[in-house]
Amino acid sequence: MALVLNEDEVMLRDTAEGFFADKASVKALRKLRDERDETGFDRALWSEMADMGFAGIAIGEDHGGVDMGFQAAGLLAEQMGRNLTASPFLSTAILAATVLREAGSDDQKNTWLPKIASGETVMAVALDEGPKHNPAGIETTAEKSGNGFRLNGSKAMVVDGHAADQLIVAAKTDDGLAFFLVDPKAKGVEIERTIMVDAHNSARIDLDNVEVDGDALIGDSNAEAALHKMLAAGRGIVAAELLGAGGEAFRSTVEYIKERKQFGVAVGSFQALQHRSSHLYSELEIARSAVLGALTALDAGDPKADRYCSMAKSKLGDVAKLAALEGVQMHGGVGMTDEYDIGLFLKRIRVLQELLGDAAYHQNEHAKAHSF
Amino acid sequence: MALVLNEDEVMLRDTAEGFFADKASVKALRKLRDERDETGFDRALWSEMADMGFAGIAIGEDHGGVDMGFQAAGLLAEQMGRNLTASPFLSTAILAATVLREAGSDDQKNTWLPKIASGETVMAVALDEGPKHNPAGIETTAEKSGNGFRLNGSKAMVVDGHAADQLIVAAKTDDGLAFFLVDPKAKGVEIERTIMVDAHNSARIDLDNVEVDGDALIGDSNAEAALHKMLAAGRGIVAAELLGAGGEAFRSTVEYIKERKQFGVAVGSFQALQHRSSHLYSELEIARSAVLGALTALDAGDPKADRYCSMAKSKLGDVAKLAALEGVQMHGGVGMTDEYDIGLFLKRIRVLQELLGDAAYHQNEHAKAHSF
Amino acid sequence: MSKTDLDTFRADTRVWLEENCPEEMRTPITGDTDVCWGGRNFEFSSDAQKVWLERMSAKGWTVPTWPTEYGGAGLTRVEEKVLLGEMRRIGARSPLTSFGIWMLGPALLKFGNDEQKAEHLPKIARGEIRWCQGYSEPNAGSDLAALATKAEDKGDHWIVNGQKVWTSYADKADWIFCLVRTDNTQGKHYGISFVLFDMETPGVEARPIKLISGRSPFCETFFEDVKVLKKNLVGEENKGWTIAKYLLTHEREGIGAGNSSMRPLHEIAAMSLGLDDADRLSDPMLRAKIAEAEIDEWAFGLTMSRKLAESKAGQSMGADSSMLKYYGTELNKRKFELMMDSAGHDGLEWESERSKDGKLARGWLRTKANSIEGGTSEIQLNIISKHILQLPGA
Amino acid sequence: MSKTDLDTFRADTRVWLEENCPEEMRTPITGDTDVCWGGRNFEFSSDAQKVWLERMSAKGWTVPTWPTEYGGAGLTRVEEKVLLGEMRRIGARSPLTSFGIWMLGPALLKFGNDEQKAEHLPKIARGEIRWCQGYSEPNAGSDLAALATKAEDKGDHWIVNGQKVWTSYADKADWIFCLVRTDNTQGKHYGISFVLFDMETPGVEARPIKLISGRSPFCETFFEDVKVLKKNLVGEENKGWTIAKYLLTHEREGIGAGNSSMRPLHEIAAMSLGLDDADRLSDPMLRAKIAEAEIDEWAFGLTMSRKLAESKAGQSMGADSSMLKYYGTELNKRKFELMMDSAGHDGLEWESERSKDGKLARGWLRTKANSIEGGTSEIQLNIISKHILQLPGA
Repeated sequence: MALVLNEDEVMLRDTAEGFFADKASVKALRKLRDERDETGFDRALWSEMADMGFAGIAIGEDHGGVDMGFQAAGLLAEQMGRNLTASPFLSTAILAATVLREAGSDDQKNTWLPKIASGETVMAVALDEGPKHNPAGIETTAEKSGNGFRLNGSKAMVVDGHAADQLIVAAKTDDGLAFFLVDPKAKGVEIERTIMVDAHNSARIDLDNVEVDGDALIGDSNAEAALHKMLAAGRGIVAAELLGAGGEAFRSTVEYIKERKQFGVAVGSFQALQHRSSHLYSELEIARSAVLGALTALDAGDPKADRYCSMAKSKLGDVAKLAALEGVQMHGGVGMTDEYDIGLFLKRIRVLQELLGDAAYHQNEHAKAHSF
Repeated sequence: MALVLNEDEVMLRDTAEGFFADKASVKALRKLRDERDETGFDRALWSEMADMGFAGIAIGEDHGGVDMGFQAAGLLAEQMGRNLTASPFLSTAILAATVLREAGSDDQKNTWLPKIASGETVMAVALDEGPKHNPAGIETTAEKSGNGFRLNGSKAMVVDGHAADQLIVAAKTDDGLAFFLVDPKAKGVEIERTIMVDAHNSARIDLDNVEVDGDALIGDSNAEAALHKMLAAGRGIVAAELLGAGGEAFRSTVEYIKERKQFGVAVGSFQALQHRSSHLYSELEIARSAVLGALTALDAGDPKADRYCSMAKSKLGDVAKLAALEGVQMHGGVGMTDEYDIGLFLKRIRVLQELLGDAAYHQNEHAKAHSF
Repeated sequence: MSKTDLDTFRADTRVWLEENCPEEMRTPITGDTDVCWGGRNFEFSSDAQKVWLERMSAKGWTVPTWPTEYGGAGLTRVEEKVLLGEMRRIGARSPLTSFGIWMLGPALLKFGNDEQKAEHLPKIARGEIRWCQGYSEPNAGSDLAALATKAEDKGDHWIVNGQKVWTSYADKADWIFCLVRTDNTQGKHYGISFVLFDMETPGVEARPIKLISGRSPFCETFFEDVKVLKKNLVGEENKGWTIAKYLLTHEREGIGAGNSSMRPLHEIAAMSLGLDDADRLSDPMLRAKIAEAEIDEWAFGLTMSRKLAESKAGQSMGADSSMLKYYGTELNKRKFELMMDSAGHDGLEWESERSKDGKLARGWLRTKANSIEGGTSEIQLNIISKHILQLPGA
Repeated sequence: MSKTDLDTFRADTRVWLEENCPEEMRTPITGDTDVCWGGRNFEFSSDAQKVWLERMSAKGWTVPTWPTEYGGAGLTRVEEKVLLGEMRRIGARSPLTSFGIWMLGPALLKFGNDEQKAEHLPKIARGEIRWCQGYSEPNAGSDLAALATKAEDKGDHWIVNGQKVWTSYADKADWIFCLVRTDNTQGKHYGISFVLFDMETPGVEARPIKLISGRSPFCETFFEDVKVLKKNLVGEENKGWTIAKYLLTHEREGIGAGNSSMRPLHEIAAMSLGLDDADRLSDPMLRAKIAEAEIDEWAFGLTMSRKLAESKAGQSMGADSSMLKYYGTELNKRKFELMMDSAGHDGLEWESERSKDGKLARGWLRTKANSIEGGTSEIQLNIISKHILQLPGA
């Protein structure tokens, strides 16, 4: 397994590091938030990301992508995590692209994948419905209706749902779970943008007898395999983003306690904080391995990649949370102010923790997978 | 609720403190262990304890006891915990006495309670069967047979089982769970003393078609109420013993790190150890309240006393374990030697943790009791 | 007071409360606006809130144990407990919440002179003057005694210059009790004085700080040539640290007590997540953590009672207030983390009506300050190490 | 080596192992007696064990990467990996385990002179001489450089006096590599020398220490006027601290790796506790903790591989060996706590046949030393704070 980055990957990481720090930093997120930006991310930036190949990172070259794989995508996500970058990378370049790539018909791939890779089309995948991630509990239905289907149900936590040009909706058919392309402007689709604690995009979507054509069905009326691939990729990438956000919360906290003085000395010279910092450093190193291990397995087609991505999501949920909590506590009073960035990391990590299953969810999945 | 000791209780505690430190200290346990004492405790000491009123602490005055209640019994157990005292206090004065007092017929009470209070009879209650505490899963059966019953089953973790003059066996009857007085020398009773990690008594008991008279049945053939009272009392008292053992592990560790020097200074001057010690101090204070709260509720006949004793056992299992683990780690290398006492506390606490349900068991019970 | 007298007191109290507590004041508090803080500019959210304050302060029951001459009712602790119990019985809200009652009052009763007590205590009791606390400074947070706000001696008054931070509700307060440095020639604990002044004094400015919760309960407060009369010195000049320590201990106890009146965690979780076929919370991992936290909450509650009972029984609480503050705030943070886990996606909304404008999320963020304000958790652990465990060099 | 060459090597290795590894040496190790430690007085537990050692050492495969002149096979790291992989494939036991291979060998290869290498390395490779390590002293535990065992210069030799503790298997070892103080006039890190001597030298005495596990793998070792020839000095006089540090780093990596070959925790738990109606471990709380620990184990295993790969790729591991040691030992302790939880009453037996004389309990107790030996967890955290995070005053 390639747990050490190769030259291409190092180069990509370095490029991404400069790019996001420069163009999509925490400051950019603050601006979007404070100006109550309608889209919730910068579309011009997304075009630029597409030009850099980021939007097509997980799309084949025959469809206009650069096909560098999920390990590479994770490197981008990590940098986005460090900068709290708002972009439709997860929703569009990872989740939607994976569903289409895995389950789409040739026509669908030819139509949509190039548009994703070019940054032209933003997509959102509507999966979860209740307060917690639960892909096994989807109740939205797709009934046959003429040549097409009629969709009914309510979706929650749809990342970029209000900003998407095209929706992908997961719904139950008679044959199993399937994905449908849905025009957000179609009759019966009601989209409510939900302003979230982390100032990143999310929406609730109601589907009230929404009629779609037969070719809105992505591939087959049982897309379990594509669902699992999408979940694995999504979890691995969110884990990578958590690694970035947790790592940056930690880095900035260590920097802060080296400077901040109390009782005449740097707070970072207190051994109790040193030990907690060193423990957290260790956890973050372990967490980094989990992300690398999961994403390389995914790229290698390892049959256990699903499991590893789930485990990585679990580990990263816990570790990034610890980094956020310790970060806020070690910042002391100023950590409570909106002026300092650490609070934004606390908030973003809380959302990423929840997204596609929290640590507890994935621990439970681990146990179930091992029959205990 | 009486969370502060009254004068009688303070006096009892002070008496017990001197008594156990003097007569039944860790040194005494070492002697029993190293000499491979057959009984596993000092019968003469038990007589003395009876003379002090300890054996009859939970027995009514009309049966020769001093009837001071479980709060008082907890004060004794705490001191025994501090000294790792080996005695049949739990098995006989708490578990057996409670079963008899709660469920026994007048005859049975008149026969046995005075013998317990006087220290004449040592009893053991055979309850659990599998590797974990599970009073709901008892499979030992008591079938009607002539005027009496026929017992079949296997018991594990019977405290003082090999040293008891009389056994009390929990078994299923057609009407529910019941307790039976069984002569350890009866035909079909096979007792194996199990030498335990903590050098305290335990045994496995096999019952192979053991015939007992009708009057061996303690009270009724459904003794659920007595079972619950016994479990509550046992858990509360074991929690108190854990408080003593954990508290002493902590006290001696703090003493050690004040003296032990590394890098030219006392180890206890390192802030990281100070914070961990202070955290543990806080946990032990919280734990003390749990024990006090549970045992006073039991004495007051509070209908939630069962719950509180279960919660206290949970809390004390976790806290005493933390005290043991931190104690061993802070002792460093010498903590690994048999010469130092901290290892004995680690071992004893591990056994007490398991006895009558570990923290996880009682957390689960808490959840079940609150329908979640 | 004999048991019979107490029974009479209980019966009388019950009748009085039934007759005088408005119905609206018997419903649970749903937000900040339901809390009556009093003060010159306070806007009552309802007539009932106003009436309730007037009736209770007329009885002396906003500060039941204070002497009657200072607006209290001179109740014993036992009677106070009966009163609070009877209020709880009917779900009566607290008529008045304030730093005056909670902090300044006890300090004045202990350290103030007769004139100061007569002037300030009754107004606190009646909710006429709202107080804030001027303690922390940008470079004196956990190390409070490093404070630098300077008071220059001008004969019958001082001229105060400097800056405070984390002054709770300074923008809404009428007066401030404030630590200033009147001598800097000796060790940092000497030379601090405890003074009182009106927030409308020229040169005082309070600027709210925007927090991660989006709210602004705290201010940065600036003093520029603020004139403070010497009659407003509490206790001795240069020895204000004694009063500060006394109040910090008070504050710690209060913060540790936290949100005790909320719905049990497991109910919140069950409502959000539902139960599985075995009637267990459908998230088995969360279930374990909630059970653990609830047991800790129970034991912590008992510990609060026990320490209170011990201190009534004449045993000084001393550094154990640090233990309560440490444990209580950390537990409260844990509890809110579990509530956020339980609420899942729903708990992450920030501005929707559905989420009452992010009530849970903002509450969650608010708890992060618990273990920082009033002395960080680390400071509490230092105090335990030093004063209770007596570890070397602590 | 090209891929084809490597394939050939793999094929040859597979054939050789099939032909030469005795059947008995392909079964899992069940206890201490199955481990071949070698040495003058070692008693082989079976003929197969002896034959296996002879065959492997003749190939140079007890120390595959060492040069052939010193008893190794001169394999590359990649070839070694192939060899170990092929051994794992058939479940072949390690032919020889020793501190000589693990610790002294690498130190001699790096710091020893030609004569020392020629004398000692082949005997280590063949399992002829068993080594022990003389590092810690009663007053030099975590603060190893405070060691006081004194070596007095007598021209061509030293006279050594002092005491070591925690010398693993000193009572069974033939030779010792030992830190002694040859100069105490300067800082504590200077003046330490790394010397070798025979445990049968007059004046050496090793007394086993009885542990809480009931076992005695460690000794107190006393030196009274022990004569040590100067040709047995490794590296430079007074500069042994460099070698000591090098070896500590080695040791840390080894201890962190721990018990990787054991049965998964959840299987142990399921065997002991059974599953409920929903096919979940019947203890739901324990289930949560086991899942968490297993995920951590997986991620820790990856981290070991990653750090190894990074160091092969030329990135120095540096202080990260402290991170691995810290995390690995703490994780291993957690794992054994969970095994004890799983085993319940059964795991508490100490002397019964049923429990294989308390195998689990003794193993559990043994793990408590993991985070103490080779530098405590606290020391590792200090190292991370200082060398990686570069926190002030660390």
